[in-house]
Amino acid sequence: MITVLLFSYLAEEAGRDQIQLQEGELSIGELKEKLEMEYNLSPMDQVMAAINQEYVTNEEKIKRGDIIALIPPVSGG
Amino acid sequence: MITVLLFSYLAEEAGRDQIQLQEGELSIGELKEKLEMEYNLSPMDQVMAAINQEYVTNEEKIKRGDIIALIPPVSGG
Amino acid sequence: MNTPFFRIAEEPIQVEEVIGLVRRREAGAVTVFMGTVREWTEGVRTSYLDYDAYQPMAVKMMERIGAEVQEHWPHTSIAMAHRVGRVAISDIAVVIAVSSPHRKEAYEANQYAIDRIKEIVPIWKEEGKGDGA
Amino acid sequence: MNTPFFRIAEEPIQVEEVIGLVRRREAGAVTVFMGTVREWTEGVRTSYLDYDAYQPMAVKMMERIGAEVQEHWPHTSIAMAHRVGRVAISDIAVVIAVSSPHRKEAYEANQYAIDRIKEIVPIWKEEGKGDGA
Repeated sequence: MITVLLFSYLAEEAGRDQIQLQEGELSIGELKEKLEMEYNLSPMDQVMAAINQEYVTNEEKIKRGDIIALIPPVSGG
Repeated sequence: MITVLLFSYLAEEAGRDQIQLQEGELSIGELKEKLEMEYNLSPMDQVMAAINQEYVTNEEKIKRGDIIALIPPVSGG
Repeated sequence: MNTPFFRIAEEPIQVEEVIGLVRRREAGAVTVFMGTVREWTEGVRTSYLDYDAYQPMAVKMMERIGAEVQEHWPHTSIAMAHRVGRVAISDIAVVIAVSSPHRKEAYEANQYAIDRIKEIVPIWKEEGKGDGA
Repeated sequence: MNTPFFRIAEEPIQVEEVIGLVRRREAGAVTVFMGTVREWTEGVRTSYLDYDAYQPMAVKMMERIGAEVQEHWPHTSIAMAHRVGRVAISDIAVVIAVSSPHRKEAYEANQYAIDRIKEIVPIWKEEGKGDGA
């Protein structure tokens, strides 16, 4: 199982801030596409991703137990 | 009469922080030379001067009643 | 997960406290940046901002920025705090304090830190459209 | 001769007070510079510094720097205070606070102000060679 955390407008669009998924062997890019479709989310070209609190690229493979964060452009400061 | 204010090492060298002079019609450059000699002060090439709290050049003429400040390189901040 | 030096704050940030963390006898210069909530931006009025963070990662990224600063400017010391929750006009969203033997490094490191915060620290603001009540 | 915004201080400077002078609803950024007395400079130990000023002119020159800042960065607000008298290690000799809608100007104006203070404000420091008592 993997956990996906959603923030900012992604959480609003999905209507939830956390999603659990059974499948593994997905890349970050594949995960984004899957969620865009299933939850009708805005295109995630500008959305960064982190696995276990480290930024990763779209090519990174997700492993079982990973916590994925989908991070829209940040606007702190 | 003019008043000359001395600061920092100039005051130490002169042994006083204020000098009254009777003569007028001096330029700042002439005043510096005069005081260097009379009080045996270090050469004042790096010393700035102000008349009535405004910086002036060595060419500036001093008028009666002026307050002159001889300002060694500043070191505030 | 918070450390005193890299902190997500649920309550108003005390600037003096953040400054106090970097004061030391070797320092001749301290620079402080405070990001405050601005009322007007290009003719649009803000009532307040709500800041949300992915907190553990936000702290981790602030620590990373601290490490980057240490690497580029080895003689500096840095602390930062970022608010989450509702922040009113004029109130402080972020504070960065840097101390250094000399002032040039203190300015540079401070400016670098806020630029990096705006790039990599997972915090989002949402405009308050109401009256802030 | 002192004004709240451009001040020679005989007593310890309260940073929060100087910052308070420039806080306003239009500001999104506040930068603060604090010059503190450093214990070691190139291997030489300082016990304290004595600052002396030509006070009325020092205030006048600080006001001039404020006017220069207003001219170069019209949307900023600035305040500064400089200590005179004996200042101990780590204590504050000078504080400059600048607020601005955006951070770039706040950094630039602040750095400009301290550079100019070190050029034109008639203040001199003398190294304390004793034990500061």
